[in-house]
Amino acid sequence: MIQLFARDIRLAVRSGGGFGLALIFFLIVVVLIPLGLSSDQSALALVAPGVLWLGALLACLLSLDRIFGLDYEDGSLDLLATSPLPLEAVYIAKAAAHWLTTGLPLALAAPVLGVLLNLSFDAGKVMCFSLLLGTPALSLIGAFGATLTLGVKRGGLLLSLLVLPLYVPTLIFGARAVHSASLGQPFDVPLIMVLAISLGAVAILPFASGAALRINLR
Amino acid sequence: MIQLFARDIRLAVRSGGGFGLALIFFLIVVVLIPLGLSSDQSALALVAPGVLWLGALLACLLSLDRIFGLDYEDGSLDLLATSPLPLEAVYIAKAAAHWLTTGLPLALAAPVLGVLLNLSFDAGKVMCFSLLLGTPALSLIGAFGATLTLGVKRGGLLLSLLVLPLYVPTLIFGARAVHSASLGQPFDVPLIMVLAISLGAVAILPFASGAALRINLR
Amino acid sequence: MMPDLGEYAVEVTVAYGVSLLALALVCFLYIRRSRSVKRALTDAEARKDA
Amino acid sequence: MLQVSNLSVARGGKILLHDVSFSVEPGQALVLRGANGIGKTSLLRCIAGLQTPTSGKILVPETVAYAAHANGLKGQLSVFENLKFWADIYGGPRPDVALNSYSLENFAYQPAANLSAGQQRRLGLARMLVTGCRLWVLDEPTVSLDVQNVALFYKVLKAHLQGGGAAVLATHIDFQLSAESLDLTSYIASLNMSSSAFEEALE
Amino acid sequence: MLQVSNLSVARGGKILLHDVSFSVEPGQALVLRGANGIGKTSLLRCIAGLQTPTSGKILVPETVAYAAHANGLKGQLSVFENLKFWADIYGGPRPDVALNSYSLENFAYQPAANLSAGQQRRLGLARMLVTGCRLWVLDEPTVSLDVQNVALFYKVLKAHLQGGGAAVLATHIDFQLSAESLDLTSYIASLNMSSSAFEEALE
Amino acid sequence: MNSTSKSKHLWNLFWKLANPKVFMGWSGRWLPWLSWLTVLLLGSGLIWGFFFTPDDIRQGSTVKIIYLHVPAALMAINGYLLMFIGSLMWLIRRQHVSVLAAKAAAPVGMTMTLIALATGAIWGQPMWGTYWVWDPRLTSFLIMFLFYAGYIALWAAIDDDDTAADLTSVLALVGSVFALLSRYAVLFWNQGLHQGTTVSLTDGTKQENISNVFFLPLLLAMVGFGLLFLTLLLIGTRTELRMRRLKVLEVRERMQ
Ligand code: HEM
Ligand SMILES: Nc1ncnc2c1ncn2[C@@H]1O[C@H](COP(=O)(O)OP(=O)(O)OP(=O)(O)O)[C@@H](O)[C@H]1O
Ligand SMILES: Nc1ncnc2c1ncn2[C@@H]1O[C@H](COP(=O)(O)OP(=O)(O)OP(=O)(O)O)[C@@H](O)[C@H]1O
Ligand SMILES: [Mg+2]
Ligand SMILES: [Mg+2]
Repeated sequence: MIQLFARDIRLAVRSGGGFGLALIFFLIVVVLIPLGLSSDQSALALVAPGVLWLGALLACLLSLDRIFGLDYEDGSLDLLATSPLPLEAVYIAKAAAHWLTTGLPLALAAPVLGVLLNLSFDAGKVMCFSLLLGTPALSLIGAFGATLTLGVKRGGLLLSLLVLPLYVPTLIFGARAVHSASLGQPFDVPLIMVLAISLGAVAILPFASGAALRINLR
Repeated sequence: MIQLFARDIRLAVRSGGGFGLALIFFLIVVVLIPLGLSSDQSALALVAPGVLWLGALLACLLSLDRIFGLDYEDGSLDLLATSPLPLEAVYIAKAAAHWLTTGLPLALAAPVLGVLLNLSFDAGKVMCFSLLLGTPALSLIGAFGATLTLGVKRGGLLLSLLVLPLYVPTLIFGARAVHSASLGQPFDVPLIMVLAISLGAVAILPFASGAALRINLR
Repeated sequence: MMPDLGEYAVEVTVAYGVSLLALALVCFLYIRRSRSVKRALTDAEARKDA
Repeated sequence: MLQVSNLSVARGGKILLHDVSFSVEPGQALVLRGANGIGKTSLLRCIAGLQTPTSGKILVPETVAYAAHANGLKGQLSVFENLKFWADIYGGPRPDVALNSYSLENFAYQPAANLSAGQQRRLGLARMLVTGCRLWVLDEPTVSLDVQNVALFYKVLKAHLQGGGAAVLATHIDFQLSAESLDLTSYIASLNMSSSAFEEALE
Repeated sequence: MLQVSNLSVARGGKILLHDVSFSVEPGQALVLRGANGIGKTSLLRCIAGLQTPTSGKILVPETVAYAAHANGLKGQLSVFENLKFWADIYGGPRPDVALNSYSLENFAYQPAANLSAGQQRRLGLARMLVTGCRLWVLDEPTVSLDVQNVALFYKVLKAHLQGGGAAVLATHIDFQLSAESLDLTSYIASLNMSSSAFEEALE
Repeated sequence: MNSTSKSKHLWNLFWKLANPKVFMGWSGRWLPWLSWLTVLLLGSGLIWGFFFTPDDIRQGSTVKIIYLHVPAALMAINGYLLMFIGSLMWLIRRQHVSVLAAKAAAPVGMTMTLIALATGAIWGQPMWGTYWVWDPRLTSFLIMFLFYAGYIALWAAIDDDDTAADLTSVLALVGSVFALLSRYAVLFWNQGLHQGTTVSLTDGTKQENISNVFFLPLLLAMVGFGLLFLTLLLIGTRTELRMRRLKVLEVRERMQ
């Protein structure tokens, strides 16, 4: 499992899809959204938490189909399935590698990007914290969606369609936590909910994904 | 060329990535944005033009790597390159198929989705019009980006990174046209700019893409 | 015949129109597909038995 | 080591092979033969545990090493890294011996994407050696190999058998190793067998 | 029909083959031979126009039909649709003859993804027939084919040659058709040849 | 027959229907009756509602929209529930009829969702002054629409029938968990404008704040929508079953 995790990280780094890419995409989205908006500055701080969370979510989305797709196409997923590693462990290793290469860098970069959107430093800290708690759920849910659409070649759009509705609760609670923090209100309840979703995802999704993988390889 | 266009459309429909998918993705983004924002309704109309354009852009983005990636991987791009069809024609056929399956449905659906974001019906019409003029540019630029990242397996993130900056002018003018319309101001200049970008893309990008394809296949 | 719908006549009729249209459409699609599949199946069974 | 009894194999809802039985003892290799599309790959996938047979039983060791039509290589990883990864996953021996057996030493630090078709195939076969598994399941192992490398493959396979291993393989070429062969033609399922009672029930 | 003179072929910045010359006349087939990794695929790609040789000249008809290691099929399209597409692109004959020659009629309306490895290969070869091209460039055409289908391939190839066509092919198997063969071993480039003047200039 | 043995009888019938042959026979027998009953009840409910009910004091004639809006909303939720149950039964007992029923239910459910959304939006303009507000109930309906769309799209995207059945079922299960979660998240996110629940179906009697003149046609319309749903469900499931059989025959034909 550790080896698979290490291999996936190495592959991500080698093919230039490592830590930087998601970050830069995140940056671009964060820059583009105000451009698309009217030039009203006061509205910016108001929309900042949502925009940052949405940016993180979309950056996550774009790399989801790599998680299993590559291995499925070149046949190594078949080989992994015949190896002593259970498919649940494969799922966890891959979701963890995905999180490390996208979720974590995003969470660490968010406070800095928050500054671009007039977010206060304190709210930025909460942003970082909420992303740290929430991005594991994003990776886990996303990897689950990826197991469902394995057989669909380059089903990026279908994958997003399946995954985005599942992202709704995480997004709502995460953005709400930051929003409350930026207004100086208590933000512990939404933050705990985000954590709960992540924990719930860790508890349930490996089994669902293992089953889906097995079905797809059949 | 017509055959290639027809084949691509047929493939898109067969693999369930036909006309509906981009549309629903578009809908999801439109739903997610208010969810991510605070529950403040008044900010919504303000951000609507930008959000709709951004949603269209992302829906486009997510299907870009299918344009050439699938053909590259299964070897049919090699075969197309040895066929009598020039690679420029391949590019045009594929970009056109992409536009028909994503850009066009998005443009037609935008006024309806605008309602969800408190956009007036008149502004919705301009939205539709600006997308009709702008999405060809999105497909052409995106397909060009796809030729550049051919060799990168599932390089969705890298592709978006290359393409997003190129999308910025279209996005700005498109969103500006709708924004002006929603304020009752004249919107012909930005609309003409969008059209100009599309025409420019048709004129220049086939050659650039043909060259990029040739380099990648070498 | 038509009841007096007052100032909201448009809304109410549009609501009924849209809904009945949607229902009719889904019924039509289900019945049409049912018919075509049924016919294809009887043909196939006949060919098999022949 | 491997015991297959009364196996029925289906693919895409259609039964292909019916009532196949055979067994392979340590030190033995079994060559599966049959025309294209007869169901060799499907049968091997059943043995590898990637597919469930519609009926019958398969007795296999807990882990088997399976080499499919595709090699399952990572182009961005070097030849050595590819092998090392599988060695780690299976807890098998280090890759050096495997590299040497297929004379891939010179390519050890090249990315696998830069190999030619035959070299990639050799790497795919070398993977078998690092799994440490005793039962090998090989689907057309010699595809794209030149004469010398086919000989190399025979040598490796012989050593594996002599060490108490066993192998099932599907191939279309003349197999020049003393091995039993099983022609699947006699097991072709008749057309009106359907894989699910459900589909029959509607008549 | 095909004339290759003093060709040097490089791959990944390394010259593989040096000073290769041969020619193929209508009615002839040429079999390229050589160990794995010698550069057969690279040479064929040069002939097909997918790669530029580092030096030397190639004279070919305007369009050639190329069959690579990969078949280039669309799994979601039916066998017939796959062939029809290529027929349209090349303006070649209708797919029926091609289907019959490789006895694929029964699969005509199945999605290509549902074919076995050998069946897919046959479809890849049938594509040659719908291109209407006179020069065929084939990279290991018989991979995964069983004996009968190899015979089918010979038959098709013979008919093509008798009709005034020509073919260049790379293969590792014993080729049972009367055809000239060219062993590439004698053309292996020595190591200190570099593929670009730029790299030379740095010494 | 006393009530326990009657319910036992129904229970047995329910499980027997999982056999495709029994299902085809049973549904074929009841379908004509069901269709006519649907036309009758739905027609009379809607006609009653549209032509023969008084206007509300505050809402004017727009109250007539309720006869479409509420039944459609109800059926949208029931459709989702049915999809969930069908998927679950397939995963546990691998009965094709149940998963095919789930497959057939989805497009109807999605249409119902769409009708609820459309009538609600049209109603919103006169009542709230806007077609759309991000009210929790409205939002969760929109999200439910997305779940339907995802489920249908996944069915469409996978070629092999049994694989598609398995994967869509897994999606339906996991999706339901997240749908519930979304509902709570949305409630947390925003307090809304929408009407609270006033019609309770559990006891089937009228509640205080809705009067008889509105309630009876509404009840009729709700039953009508339910029957329509059932009719389409049966038609759809029968089609899917026949489709499976047809595919087998076609494969066989090609092989000969
Ligand atoms: C697009 C917007 C709307 C959606 C998605 C929607 C959704 C729903 C749903 C799901 C129900 C069933 C709830 C239940 O049975 O507990 C319902 C009931 C109802 N809705 Fe809406 N609604 C929308 C707009 C409106 C508007 C604008 C009005 C009128 C002002 C309205 C009035 C009602 C009423 C009166 C009920 C019946 C409540 C009851 O008695 O149970 N809705 N709606
Ligand atoms: N993308 C690449 N980058 C660098 N080197 C490569 C690349 N592809 C192939 N090579 C090298 O070029 C050489 C020739 O490869 P080529 O595919 O032409 O061989 P081949 O004769 O077709 O072999 P085979 O019989 O195995 O198919 C090989 O030694 C290989 O290592
Ligand atoms: N995904 C699929 N769906 C439906 N049918 C399939 C699928 N894959 C293969 N088949 C069919 O199953 C049969 C057996 O395929 P299989 O790959 O097992 O054959 P094989 O004996 O390995 O042939 P080959 O020698 O060509 O590799 C073939 O007739 C093929 O048409
Ligand atoms: Mg096979
Ligand atoms: Mg080669």
